[in-house]
Amino acid sequence: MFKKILVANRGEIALRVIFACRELGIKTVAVYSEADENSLHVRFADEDICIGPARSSDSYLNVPAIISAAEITGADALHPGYGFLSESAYLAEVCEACHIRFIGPDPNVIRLLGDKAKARRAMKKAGVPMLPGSDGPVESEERATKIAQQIGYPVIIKAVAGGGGRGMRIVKQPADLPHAFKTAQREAESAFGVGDVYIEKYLESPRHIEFQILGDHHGNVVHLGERECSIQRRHQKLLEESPSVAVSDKVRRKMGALVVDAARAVQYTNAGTFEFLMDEKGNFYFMEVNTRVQVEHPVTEMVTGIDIVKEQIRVAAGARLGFKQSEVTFTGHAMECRINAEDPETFVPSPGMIHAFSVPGGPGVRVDTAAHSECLISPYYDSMVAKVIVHGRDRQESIARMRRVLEMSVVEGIRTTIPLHLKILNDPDFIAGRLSTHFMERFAAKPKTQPLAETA
Amino acid sequence: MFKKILVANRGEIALRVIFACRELGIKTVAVYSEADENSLHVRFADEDICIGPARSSDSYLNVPAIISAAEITGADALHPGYGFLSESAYLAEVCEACHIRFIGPDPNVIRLLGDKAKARRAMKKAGVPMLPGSDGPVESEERATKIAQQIGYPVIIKAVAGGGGRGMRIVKQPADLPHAFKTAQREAESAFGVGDVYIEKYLESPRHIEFQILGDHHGNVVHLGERECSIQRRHQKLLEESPSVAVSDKVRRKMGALVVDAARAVQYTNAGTFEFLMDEKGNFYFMEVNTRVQVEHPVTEMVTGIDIVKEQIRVAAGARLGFKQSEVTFTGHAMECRINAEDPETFVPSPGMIHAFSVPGGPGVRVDTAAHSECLISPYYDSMVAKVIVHGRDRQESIARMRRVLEMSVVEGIRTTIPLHLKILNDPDFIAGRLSTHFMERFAAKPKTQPLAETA
Amino acid sequence: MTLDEIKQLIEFIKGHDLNEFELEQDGVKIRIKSSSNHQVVAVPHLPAALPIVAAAPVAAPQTPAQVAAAAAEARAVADQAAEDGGELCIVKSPIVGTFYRSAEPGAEPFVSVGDTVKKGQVLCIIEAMKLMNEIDSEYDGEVTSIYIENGQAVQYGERLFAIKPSN
Amino acid sequence: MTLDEIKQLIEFIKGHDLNEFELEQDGVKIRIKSSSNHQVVAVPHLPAALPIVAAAPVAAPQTPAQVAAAAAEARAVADQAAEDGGELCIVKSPIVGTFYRSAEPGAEPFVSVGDTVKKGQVLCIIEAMKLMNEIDSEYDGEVTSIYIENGQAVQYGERLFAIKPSN
Repeated sequence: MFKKILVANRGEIALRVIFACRELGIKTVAVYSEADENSLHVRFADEDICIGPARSSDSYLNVPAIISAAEITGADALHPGYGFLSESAYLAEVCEACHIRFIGPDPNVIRLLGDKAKARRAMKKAGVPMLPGSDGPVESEERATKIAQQIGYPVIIKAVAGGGGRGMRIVKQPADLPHAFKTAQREAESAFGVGDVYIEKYLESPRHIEFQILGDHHGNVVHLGERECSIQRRHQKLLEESPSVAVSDKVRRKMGALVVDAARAVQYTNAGTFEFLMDEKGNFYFMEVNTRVQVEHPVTEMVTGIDIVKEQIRVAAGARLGFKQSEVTFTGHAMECRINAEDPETFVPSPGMIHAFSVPGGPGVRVDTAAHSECLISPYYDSMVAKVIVHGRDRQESIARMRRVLEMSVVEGIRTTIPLHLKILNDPDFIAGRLSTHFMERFAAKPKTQPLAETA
Repeated sequence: MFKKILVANRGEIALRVIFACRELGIKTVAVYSEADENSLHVRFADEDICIGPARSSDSYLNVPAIISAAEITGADALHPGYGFLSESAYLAEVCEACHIRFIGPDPNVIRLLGDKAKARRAMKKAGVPMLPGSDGPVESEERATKIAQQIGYPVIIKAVAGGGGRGMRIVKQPADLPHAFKTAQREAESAFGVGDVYIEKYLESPRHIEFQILGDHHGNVVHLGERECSIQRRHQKLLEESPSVAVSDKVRRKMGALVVDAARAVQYTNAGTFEFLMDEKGNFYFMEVNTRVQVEHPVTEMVTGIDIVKEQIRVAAGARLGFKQSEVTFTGHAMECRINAEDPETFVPSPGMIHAFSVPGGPGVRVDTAAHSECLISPYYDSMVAKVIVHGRDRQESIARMRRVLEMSVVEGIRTTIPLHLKILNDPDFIAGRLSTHFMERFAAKPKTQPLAETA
Repeated sequence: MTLDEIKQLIEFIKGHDLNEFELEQDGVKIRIKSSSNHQVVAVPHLPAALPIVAAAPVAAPQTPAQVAAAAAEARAVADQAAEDGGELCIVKSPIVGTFYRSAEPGAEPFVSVGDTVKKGQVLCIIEAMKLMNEIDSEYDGEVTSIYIENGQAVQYGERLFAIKPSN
Repeated sequence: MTLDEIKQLIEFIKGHDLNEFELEQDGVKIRIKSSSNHQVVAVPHLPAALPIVAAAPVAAPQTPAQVAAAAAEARAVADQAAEDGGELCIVKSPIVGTFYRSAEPGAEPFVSVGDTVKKGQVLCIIEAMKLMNEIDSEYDGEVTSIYIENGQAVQYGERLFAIKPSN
C-alpha cells in the first residue's frame, strides 16, 4: 500500500480523498494556490505545499509545480480528483516517469478515451451502441440528404470543430435539410474557421444515464449500477440519483455486462464512468467515458455501500477488487443535490464569505463539503459549495428527505441554488420521474408553482 | 395519519423528531424553556410555545404547561423523545384523557415496566432469563448465607432503597459474607433510612447488550437486533455499536425471538429496548425495558436502514409495521460516539458558547446534533452536544471512519469528550472487542498510550 | 445615526463578540456592552415594536447569531420596560393557556385600558387544561395597555398588561 | 466616521486579536473592547519565522477564524517587509522545488549575507523536476538575509532573500 498520497485538487473532493487516505492509514500532501491557503484540505492534510497563485493555470493545472511538490515531499502516489488535471494523460505519463503512481487508468487509456473520434471507434468495436450518424464530416448536400434518410429524421447537424451550439441545426423533415446544411456550414466556418459538419440522429427528450465501473490490475472489472443525471443546465449536472426510474434490473444487468466487457476490451483499470443517452424506447447511445472519479460518485456509494475512492487507491496500489460482481448489491435509493454559490434564478455566481453554514444531519443524510461558517467562497474556482446526498428506502423517501434537509439548511452570506433544488423537488414531473435532459428548459419556462422559500 | 405533533423535548432528539415529521408531511409544535429560545428545534418547528423558565421541573417536566401547549396549538399527538417525561405513565394518561395520542406504549405498560420489581416478575413469567438472587429483601445473615450458597459466589449485596454504590458490597467467598451483610445494612440504613438489602449474583465483567423492538397495534412485533453499550462511565453510555462482536447470528435470532415473545406477553406497542447483562459464557440476564426511543437508536437505523422514529409515529397512528421480521436485514457495522461538553479527563461539565463547530461528512457518516457555530450550550440540561454515528462494511472500517471523523472535527469554545473517544478508539482491547461494563475503569486507570491530540 | 444603522452595528458587534463598544461623534454617543453569552444589556431608545418583531417565530431564516442578537435585544428591551425607573410594570403570563378578559362570554371585562387597579385585583383569566386560572395584579396603578386579544393563546412569560404604578 | 469605516476597523482589530482599542481625534472618540479567546497574539514586527509557521500544517486545531487571522498576519508582515518604505526587498520563490545556494555541491555559494548584488545576478538555483532553475536578483543592493538553508525544499511564494536596495 502507498505511504503518502499527494492530492492534486482542492475543495470537497480533496477532502474526500483525505478521508479515504486517513481511513486507510496513508499520509497525505495537500497542494494549494495562494487563494486556498486557509481551506480545509490544507488544514487536514499531513503536509501542504503552495504551488502557485490563484489562477488555476498557474497552480492546480501546473504540472511541474505539482510534480515538484510530490518530489520534495516524497509522495509515492497522486490522486487527481475530478476536473483540473484528472483526465490529463500527460500528467499520468509524467507521474509514471517520476515513479509516482497516478491513481487512475493507464495514460494510453486516458488518451484513447479522451479523443472523441478514437473513443467512438473503440467503443463501437467493443459492441457499445452508438448514435447513428455520418462518422466524420459530410461534404455535399446530396450526401447529407442520403445519410439523413438512412438514419431517419429528426437529425442534428453539428460542426466538427464545434461545441456550444454554434454551427448546430436540428432538422425535422427532408425539406428543411438543404437550407439547414448550408447555414450550419456557414456558421461553423465563421465560428471555428472550419466549415466541416457531421450529421447525427437527434433524440427528442433523452435521459442521461451513466454506469459506474471499477477495474483492478488483475483483469477484474465490475459495474456498480447506473446513475441518472438528466437534471442538468447547459450540460452542468444539478441533481443525480440512483437507481434510475427508467432502468429495470434486467436492463441494469444487460447494460452493466456490456460496459464491463467494453472496459475489458480497452484494459480499463481504476474507476470510470460510461455516459449514455437513453431514448423514450429505452435504447442506449454512447456519449463518452469519464476516466476519473465523478462529482456524483456518492449516490453510488450510498446504494452499494462501496467506498469508491478507497477502492481507487487500493487497486492503484495493485490490490484486487474487494468484491465480485455477484457481491455488489443495491439497497434503496440515493439522490445528490449540488449546492452552488449562484443566484437560484439568474445563475450569476455569488462568491463571498459564508457567515453561517449549517446542514442538518439525521438518518440517511450525507454532506460532502469543504465549506464552514466564516469561510470564503473564492471567485477563482467552480461555484460548488456542497454536495447534499440522501439515502432512502425508496425514491419517495429520498425526495422527502432531501426536501427537509434543504429546507433546514442555513447558508448565510452568499446566494445558493438551494431554492432552485426545492422547486425541482416539488415539481410534479420530477416526482413522477418524467425526466429528460430538457427538463430544466421546460422547467425554467414554467411559472413558479410556489414562491421560492429563501431557505438559504 | 397525524396532522400536527407536539415535540415534548429539546436538543438533538427534538430535531430528530422534527426530521421524521417533515418527511411524513406532519406539522410540528416545539415547546421550549426561556433558556432555549434560540435553539434549532424552536426555529425549525412550524409553531413554538414557551412553556416555562430554564429549570426543567418548571418547563420540560411541566405536564400542565405541555398539555396546554398541545391544546392551544391543536396538536393531535405528542412525541416525548427520551429523558424528561418520556417514561412518564402520568403524561401518557393525561394525553389519553385530552385526546392527544401519546407516541409510545400504553400507560399501563409504561407503569408496569417502570416498576423494577413488577417488571422483573412479568419478564420472568414471560421466560426472560433473570440474574439469580433473593427476590426481595433478606432479613437475616443466615438467609443471606443460604441464598449466597444457592446462587454461588461471587454475589453482590444491594440496598433495596438503594442506588449509587452506597449499601453495596461484593462478596467473593462465604467467609466474608457476615461482615459484608452487616456493613451493607448499616450503610443502607444511614444512606436511605431503610436497612433492607437483597442479594444477587455478581458478574465479574459483563457486557451491556440491548435489543431494539418495534410493535404495532395489530399484534405485530419485530426486533431490530442488538446494540452493545458496554463502554459506559457511571452507567452513562459513551459509545454504542451494532452488531456486538459477542453476539452471533444464532444468538441474535434466539434472543430476538425471546424479547419479541416477552413484548407480546405484555402487549407492548411502539419502540422499546430490552437491556441485558451478558457474562463471559454468553448467558443473558435481564436488566430492564426502556419504553421510549433511545439516544443510541441511530446505530440500529444505520445497520437496518429502518427509520425508527418514523415507525414510532406510523404505528402510534394505527398503521401496521412497514415490514416483517424476515425483511429486517443487517448490513455492515455502525458505531456512535456521544460528544459531551465535558472535560475529557475530569468529566467536569463545560457549558458555554461554541465559536466554531464543524464535523466532516463523507461516506458512512451521520451527525445528530442541535449545535452549530455561535450556539450556546446551556448549563441547565444534559451535556450532550452531538452524536457522531458512522457506518462501515465491518467493525474495522467503522473504527477507522470514526477516528478520522473525530480527528477532523472542530468544536471551539468548550471542552468536549472527543479526545477521550479517540483514546478509546485507539485502545487495543477496544479494537479487539474485549469489552465489559468495567472497560472505562480499567481504561481510566491505564497510563496514556498516547498524548490526547486536542482535536476539538 | 439611524435606528437601522444602530441595529446593524449591534449585530455586527455581536458577530465579532466584542465586550464593549463606545462611540462619540458630533453629538451622538453610543455605548454597547455585551457579556460573553451575547446578552445585550442596554440598547438606548429602541422602539417597543422591535421586541414583538424579534420574538415572533422566525419566518425567513437568519443566522443563529442574528436570531440570538435579535432575541437578546427583545429580552433586554422587555426587561428594561419593566425596570425603566419603575415607569411601567409589565404583567406577564405565568402559564401557557388561553387568555380571557371576562369571567364568561359576553360578561364585562375585568379591566380595560385606563382603569385603576389595586394589588390583588383580578386582571384576566387564563384557561389551561380546562382550568380557569385568575391572574391578579401585583401592583396598584393604572392599566395603560393590554397586549392580548380576548380568547387568544398565550405562552409562558408573554406580556399581558402594562400598568403604570400610582405614585 | 461612517458605519462602514467602523465595521472595517472592528474587522481589522479582530483580525489582529487586540483586546482593547481606543481612538480620539478631531471630535470623534471610539473605544472597543474584545472578549476574544483566540490564542493568536499579534506581536508587532513578527519574526521572519511566523509566516512559515502559519503556512505549515496546523498541528493543534484552531478555529478557521484563527487560522485566517494567523495567515492574515503572515501575509501582512511579508507585504510590510516588502513595502516598508522600500527599506527591504524580498525575493520570493517563483516555483516549487529544492533550494541550492551554489552551482554544485561544495562550490562557492552564489551569494552570501553582506554581498552586494546587481540586477540580473544569479542568487540561487531551485531544482524542479530535475531541472535547475536560476533565480536572478530583481534589484541592485545588498543581501541582508537568506531565509532558506541549502538543499531545503521551498514552496511557491516562499521568501528566499532580503535585499536592501542601494540608494
